Formats: sequence, C-alpha cells, structure tokens
Amino acid sequence: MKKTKIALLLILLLVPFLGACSHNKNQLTIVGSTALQPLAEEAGYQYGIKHNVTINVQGGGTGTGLSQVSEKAVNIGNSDLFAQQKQGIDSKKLLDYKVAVVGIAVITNSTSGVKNVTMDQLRNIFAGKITNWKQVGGKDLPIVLIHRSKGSGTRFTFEQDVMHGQPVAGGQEQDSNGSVQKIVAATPGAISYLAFAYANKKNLVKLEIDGVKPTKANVTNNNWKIWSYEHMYLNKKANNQLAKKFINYIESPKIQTSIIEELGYISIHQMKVSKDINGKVHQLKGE
Amino acid sequence: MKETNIVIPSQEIALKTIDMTVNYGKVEALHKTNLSFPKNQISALIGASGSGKSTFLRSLNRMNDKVATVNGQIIFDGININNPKINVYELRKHIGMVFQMPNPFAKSIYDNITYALRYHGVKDKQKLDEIVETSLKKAALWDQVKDDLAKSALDLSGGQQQRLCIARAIALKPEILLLDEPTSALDPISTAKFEETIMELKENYTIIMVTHNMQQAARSSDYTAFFHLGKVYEFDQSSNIFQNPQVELTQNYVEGRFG
Amino acid sequence: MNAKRIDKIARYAIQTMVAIVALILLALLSYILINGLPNASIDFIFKPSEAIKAGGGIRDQLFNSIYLLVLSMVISLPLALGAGIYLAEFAPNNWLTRLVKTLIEILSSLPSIVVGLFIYLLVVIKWQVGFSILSGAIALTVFNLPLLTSSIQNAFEAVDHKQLEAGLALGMSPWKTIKGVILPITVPSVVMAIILASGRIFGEAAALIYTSGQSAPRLDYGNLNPFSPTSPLNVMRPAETLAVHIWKLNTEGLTADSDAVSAAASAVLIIVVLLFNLMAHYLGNKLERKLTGKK
Amino acid sequence: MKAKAKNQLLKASKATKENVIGQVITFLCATIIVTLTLAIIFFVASRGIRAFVVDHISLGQFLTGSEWNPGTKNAQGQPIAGSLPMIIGSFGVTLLAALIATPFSLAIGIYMTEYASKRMRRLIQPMIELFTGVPSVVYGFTGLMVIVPITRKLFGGTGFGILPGALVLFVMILPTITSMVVDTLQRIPVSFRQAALALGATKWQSIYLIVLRASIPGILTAIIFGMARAFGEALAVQMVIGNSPLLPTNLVSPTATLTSQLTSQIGNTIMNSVENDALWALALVLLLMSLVFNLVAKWIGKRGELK
Repeated sequence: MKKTKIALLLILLLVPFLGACSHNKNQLTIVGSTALQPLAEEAGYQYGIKHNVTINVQGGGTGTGLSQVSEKAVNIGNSDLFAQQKQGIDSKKLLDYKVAVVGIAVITNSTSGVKNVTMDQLRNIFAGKITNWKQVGGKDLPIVLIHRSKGSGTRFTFEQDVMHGQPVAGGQEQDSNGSVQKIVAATPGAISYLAFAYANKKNLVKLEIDGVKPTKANVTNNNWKIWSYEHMYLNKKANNQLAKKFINYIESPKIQTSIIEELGYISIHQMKVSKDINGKVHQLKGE
Repeated sequence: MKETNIVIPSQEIALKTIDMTVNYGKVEALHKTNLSFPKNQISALIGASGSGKSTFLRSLNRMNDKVATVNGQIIFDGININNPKINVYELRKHIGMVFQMPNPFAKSIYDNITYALRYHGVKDKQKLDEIVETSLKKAALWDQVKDDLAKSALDLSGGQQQRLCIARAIALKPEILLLDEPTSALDPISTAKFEETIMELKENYTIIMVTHNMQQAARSSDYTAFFHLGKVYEFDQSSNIFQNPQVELTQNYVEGRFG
Repeated sequence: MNAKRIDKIARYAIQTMVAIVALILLALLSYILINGLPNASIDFIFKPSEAIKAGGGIRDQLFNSIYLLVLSMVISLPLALGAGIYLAEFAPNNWLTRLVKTLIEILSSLPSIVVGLFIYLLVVIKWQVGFSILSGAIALTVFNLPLLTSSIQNAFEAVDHKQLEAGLALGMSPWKTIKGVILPITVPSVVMAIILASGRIFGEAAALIYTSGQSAPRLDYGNLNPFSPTSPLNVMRPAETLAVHIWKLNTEGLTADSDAVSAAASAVLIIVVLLFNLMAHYLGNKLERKLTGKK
Repeated sequence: MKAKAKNQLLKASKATKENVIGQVITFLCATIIVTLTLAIIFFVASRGIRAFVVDHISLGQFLTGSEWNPGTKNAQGQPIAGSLPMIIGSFGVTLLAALIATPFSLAIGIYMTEYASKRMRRLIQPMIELFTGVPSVVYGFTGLMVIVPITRKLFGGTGFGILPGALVLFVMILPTITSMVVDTLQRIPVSFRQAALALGATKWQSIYLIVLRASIPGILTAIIFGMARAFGEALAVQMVIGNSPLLPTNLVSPTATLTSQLTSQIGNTIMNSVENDALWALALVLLLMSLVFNLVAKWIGKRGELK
C-alpha cells in the first residue's frame, strides 16, 4: 500500500512539468527598456484579451532589449534610444517603430529653494561647475548629483539634450526611476532627472528651464528640449507578422489617446517636431 | 606447559576458521587462527583489550569488510563464507550479532523486531506477531513489554534495550549468534538475567561471545578461547581453561596476574 | 573580578544582546506590518494586480511565489537528499569529497544576480525555454541545493553510526538501512533545512527578474490543464513572484498607489513565511513522532 | 541450513541490487550538483576573462585603478576599468556586517543552548527563521527609508555608504550565522559541560573555556557562510550603498560594491560589449573572493579542530 501512495504523489508532482513541452504559437515576448515597460504591459493586456494572444513583457533595460531582438531571442526589443546610438548593435538588422514620446523633467528636492534655471546653469550643475544651490538663487545647500546608471536610455537622452558633449561630474548612480524618485525626495539638495510619468510625486520640485515648464504641450513643439522617442525594434529576418499587428494597435489613435495619456507619455501624432539620431530637431511639415 | 593448546571439539562443528588472518592496512591485527566452534554451545573469547578477539568476532559475519582485509577461510555449514561471491546480506540472516552498546532502531519495540523480518520477505501480520512474541519471550522481555509494543524502544532501560537487540537478532532465526561484550554496559542484575537468557538460547543457537568478565565466561560458556596480542594460545572446554590451563600465558591471565 | 561576578556579567550581557536582536526584529516587523497591513485586506490578496489604476491586488503574484517554491523544492529536495546521503555515507573520505564539499559551499556564496544571469543565458535564451516558471524554478534550485545538501549531510553524519551497524548486522543493505532507519531520524533537521531554504527563496527577487520574468498574465484558476497559457499550472508561462512584484513596484512602478501596494505585499509575504514556518515545524514534529514511534 | 538457503548465499539478492542502485542514484545526484557548480564557475570565468583577453583591460589597472568607466579608453587604448572602489566597498560592507553580527549571533546561540528554557527556545527559533523570510527587496527599501535618513542625521552627508550597507546586511546575515551557531553548540555533548561544572567552573567558564573552544570550527564556518551571503547580496545593498563607483572616503561616503555595480549596470549593457565584459570581470572577482572565503574557513576550521 505504501508504495502506491508514494507513486501517486510522484505523478501528481510531475504533472505540471508535462506542461513544459507546450510552447504555443500565438505568443509575443517583449523585452527591454523599463521606461517603456508599463505602456507595453497595459497595451499588451488589452490587445491580449481582444485577440486571444499572450503578450509577455519583461524589463531588463534598453541594452538587453536591443541585443535580444538582434539575436531573434525575443519578438520585440523596447528601447529609449535609436539603435544606432547604442554601441555593439547592428541597427541595419532592425526595423524601428516609434510608438510614443517621453519627456524628461529635471527634479530637485524641495529644500533646494529654486524654481527656474537656465539651460547653461543646468549644464554647469551637472558638469560639477556649480556645486551649491545658492549659486543659482537657492538656499545655501551643497548640490547632490544623482545620475541614472551609465547605460540607461534616459541618461543618454538627458546628456545629449543638455550637456552637448560636456562630461558629467561623478556622483551617485541609480538604475531605476523608482529609486531616483525616492532618493531625490528624501535627500536635501539632491537633483536628478526623471520621465514625466515618474516626476509628479508630491515632494519633488519640477524645475523650469529658461521659463519653460516641463509639460507635454511644450514637448510637442520642442519648447521643452529634453525628450526622446520610445522605440519598438523588430528583427528584419524574424517572422514579425503578429508583432507588426500589435505595434499598429499601439500606434492607433485609440491607444495613443487612452493608455499613452494615462501613463504620462506623449502621443506620436501630437508631435510637431522630429528629432534625428544626433539630437537635431526638424520642424514637421504641417501635420 | 605447552606453547599453544587448540582443541577440536568432538561434537558437531557449526563454524570453523582455517588460517584466518585480519590486517588493518599493513598491520596484521590477527595472526593465523584455526578455531572450530561446537554447534548449540556457548564459546567465550577472552583476553586483554586489543588482543584481537573483537576483530576476530566481527570478521565472522563480514562486518570488517570495509575496514580491514580478512584472509584465510571461514567455513560455515560447508561453505567458505570469506569470499567476495558470498551474498553478505543473506549470510547475516544466518549469523546474527549483538553489540557492546545497545543499538535498538529509533522505532517502536514491535517495529524493531519486524523491520528486518519484513525486509527479508515475511509479510503476513499474524506470522509477524507470533515471531515477535516468541523472540521477546526467549529474550525474557515479553512480560515487561507485552501490553505496550508500540512504545519507542528508546524509552526502555539499557538492559531491556540489549535484550530487545537479542530478540531482534533471534527473530531472523540465525544458526549462529555473535555477542560482542554484550553485558559490559549493563548493571550486574541485567547482566545476570542476560546470562540466563543465553544459557536457554543454547538449545537452538550456537553462541560465540567476546567478554572481559572472566566469571561470566567460566559460569555460562562451554568452551573458551584465550587471545593474546592477536594470537589464539588456547581453546578448550571452559572447565579445563579455568581449572588447569595447558598454556602458561592462559594460566597467568586466568589467575588475573595481568590483562 | 572573581569568576562569580564575571559569570553574572556574562549572563546579563548575553541576555541584553538577545533582547536587542528581539527589539530589532520587532521594530522591523512592526514597521513593515504597520505600513502594510491597513491595505492588505482579504480581497487585496484575491484581486489581480493593476498596472496603472490604484487598488490592484497580488493574487497571481502570491500564487506564483508559492507555486515556484513548491516546484523548486520538488526539483531540489531529491537532488539534495541524494547528494547529502552520498557525501555522508558512501563518499570515500579523500580529497575529492572535501573538494566537492567546498564546491557546494561556493555554490551557496554565488550572488543571486550571477546565478540569475547564468540561467537566463543558458535556459531562457539558449535552450529556448523563455521567461517561465520552469526557468525560475531551475534558478531557485541553484539556491536551494547548497543549503539543503550541507544540512542533510550534517544531519546524516550526526546520526550515531551504531544504527548503521545494527541494520547491517540484521542482513539489511546499507542503502536500506539509510533509507529505512537513518532517514527518519534526520527528518526534523531536514525539515529545518527546508524552512531555511524556502524562507530565503520566497524572498528572492534578483535571480527571478531574468528567469521567471516580471509579467503576470491574468490567470483563470478554474482551468487546470497544464498546457493552456492561462492555466495556473502551466510551467511555461512567465510568472512574476511577490518579491519581484515588490521590487518592480519600487523601481519602475507607475501604479498610482505603488508604495501602499508594495508595503501591503511585503506584509503578506512575511505572514506567509511565518505560516510556512509554523506549518513546517508542526509537520516536522508529527513526522518524527510517527516514524520513530515515540509517543 | 536448508539447500535453498545455501544457494541463496551464493547469488545476488534484492538487497545487493538495491544497494548498488541506491549508491548509483546518490552518486548521480552529487555529480549533477558538482557539474552545475563547475558550469556556473566556468561560465563566469570565461565571460570575465574575455574582458582581459578580448578587450585588453589590464589586470593590474583593473585591481588597483579607482576609476570605473569601461566605455571610455585611456591613453594606452585600454578601457578604464578600475574595480578597487567596488572591492573595498564589498569587503567593507561584508566585514563590518560580520563584525557586528558575530557577537549577537554568538549571544543568541549561547542563550539558546545554555540558558533558554524550552518555551523560550520554542519562541526564538521561529523568530530567527522569520528573519530569513523577509525578502532582500524589503530590507533594501526599509533601509532606504529608515537607516539612510538616520545615518544622514547622525553623520551628515547623503546618508549612503558602507555603514548603512553594513547595518542592512547585519540584519540579513544574522539568521544564517545564528542558526548554524546554534546547530554547532548543540552538537557539543552535554558531558563536556558537566565535566567543566564538576571541576567547579562557573557556567560562563564552562561555556567560554569548553563549549566555545570546542565549537570554533563550526562557529567559523557559520561566520563564513554569513559573510558569503553578505558578499553576494545585491538588491538590498544597492538601495543604501549609493551606487557611485568612487573610493569610499569614510563609512558614510557613497560607494559601490561588486554586486550593486553588477545589478545596476548589467541590464543596460549589450552582451559581448566592453562594458558587459567588464561587469563579468567584476563577477569573476566576486567568485574568486568567495572561493578565498571558503578556503580560509576550511583552513581555520581544520586548525581549530578538536585535537
């Protein structure tokens, strides 16, 4: 009797592993930028219900997204950057779809006592030339620089649009918007940069640059200079039939006005300007 | 006085060793020994500690296999059991053993006795109960435990545990029982009871017992072998060994001059 | 300062130190529970999570955590038991066995992110298993094995070798004696090892981010066919565990109430671990009593 | 002996087969675990060595340099990858955490095995296990919200650095060390203690002179296991260490550990790129350090063995 009881238990435990051989077809794996992840997840969930497709969205960062999609390990690679801007990625192999725009706000701890800075002052702060808030009209408090980690897309965009090639001073690096948010809110004199969606926490001050407020409207006409596209990359050689359908779904007006707005992104269709790989901005011919 | 005096008992021989030696690595712990143990008799092995008597005993049921190299022959019922082809597990059904420190399983009294039996194929519950009863009776433990066989063996006293080990061993109905200083960890009363038990067991088991206790050997054994520094000097009826030993070394030991 | 006084001082020093640790634990627990419990209502536990809107629950994440724990135990316990027994009973006492023991200790000191990436590159990418419970379970197995194996080995070595002798003398093979006689005696310490190991992997996040993934597709708990993607039993679906969910809420979380949900999730996670410990203790004692016949 | 029993003596029985199978299975389990460990070590080593062989990072500069910026090249064209800050960060955090945790876990261990009543022991045991249940993420954020502001108030600066890292790790490795210390102390036979007391020693003398002395190998292994755990911790430390790859000037200046640098950067680097390989070199250093930990523990354990 004892033997049969053990055998039964064993079978019961092994049943789930049988599922291991199933690898169903209509499934989409999306990996990459953590900034684009919430959008991809929410759109993926709604698309999944409508078309009975399972869409798995993972984070991992822009670097992982781009390298995995070039190796065809995943269907879509999310990235905050142009593939060309990332060393070691062969952009010719990839198809670029811009699905949204993300504005990056400059945030400081409420103790800084500063509401507005000029672009040059901002550049000098991050270059380490200005080290105390009183030099820009704030309280007498040392400035604490908090960067995003080196490979992050947000950091690349910020440094391209603000530093114009000048190196940034050393300082603390955090690898996620969440920790930047918490640390700037908690550390007196701290300054950093965050995507709009993350910047609207109560004890965070959103700096104006040259009198321009970090709003979506100011991004559409490039009054607010610090912004970038959110890209979804496909591998040219992969079977992208399902992936293309999903991207069209995201670029459809219905999604661009609903989820995109809710999550704090800016819709592609509202943009009056475009930005190329080296950050130059061009007027879009009357949309 | 002779150099050695090894007697071959006249009765039927249950087990005998031919030129058996035991080496721990390069050290020869036991020199060539030739002993023949009479059937259904108690043979005691005496000698100072380290004289090789336990080593000899443990080689009989191949308990020394991994630890030492045993050469020579051990003839049991006409077969040389000291060779690799022998199935050691089957062999130990025929040659049981009880150790110095009582080592009952951490199970109930009933399970202690039936566990090995069930493993060797005795499945029928009714038959098991019967064997448990007869073995415990033979080990003079039945009356004390018969109404609570499910009690854990670890709750028994030292003496009771040792008798449980006896019951467990005889439950397999071995032909030979090896006892390695079985009473050295017991109090005098349990020791005396233990000796009575093995005297009764003599009818259907050949018993070979290692002991430090000279009086025990004299009282309860029929034959006695005297070991000294890894060599058997004398093997004869216990009465001769203790009244007029032929070998001077035995005489010194028996009269307690050393050892 | 005679010995008597030193003895008294030592006793008080030890007791104060134990009290300090107890205080730290209570402070930590109360900090987590006070922040977490108010919004960890029952329906919070049985609601799916929300990406944007507030009021999301942790139903799928909690299920994934428990399911992953069970699966990784199903894989690692037999392996650890086998290896533990081999090292304690059969392995020859030579340099090779000592080398193996050191290797196992090294496995336990590997940082979780390194193990996570190893399984990610090998299992998720190269073997095309993809982000799934299976990959997560394999990653967690790597954490379970060293702790379980060394605890089991110690447990077997701690058992008095006379029990083995007793079994052999009755014509039982070493394997049968180990399985039938010695194993039951080690059950309590094996259960203890399982508790310690599961406590650790229940809170593991770093390794799972790259293996069992960060997305929790909505599950239909009625559907028990392990092949369909919405069934909870399917091992090929990505499964964000509770710990990963807490990590995601605090790093990339855009949900409106991410702080509240993460605090509540932490509280739930600790309570589940506490329940798990108590249940495992109870089970351990019962098993020991049944197997060794002690009343 | 009946004839049937006699020939059974000569042939293999269920027992022999079963025993062989049992040995083979357990041997296989042990080999699986060993191959798994070797595979991971080989994997980390091969990726780590790539940084030195393929990307020409100089080993000397790697171990002594204090600037970590693998993306850029120095004068000789070698990537600037000085991992000294991370090594010091990792060691600083681990040693400090172990330094704080050891006395406490010894105290609990001794209390549990020598002084505590059965009821107290039943209470403390789950308490210790509960510590292991708390996920490192929760430790990280509690550390960020509680410990960092306190260190900032007490010692100024940003509140990040080795001290908060060590405090968080102290709480995390306490259960690991304590449960192993308790295990070792319990293994010391009661007779040792009785012998000491019989000779008129006070309780503390019996503990200090006999019990602790006899369990030194176990205690050291426990500490090593705790340090190994602390050394490998990533998420919790990353929250409070400050993540800046700079040499720590004091206990509260932001720095980085091998693990925090690895976790925060790996996601954003591309496989086989210089930055990625440099991170794997860090992982290799991490691995070698934990190897050193184990060998030291073994050596001390052996020397302290009961003679």
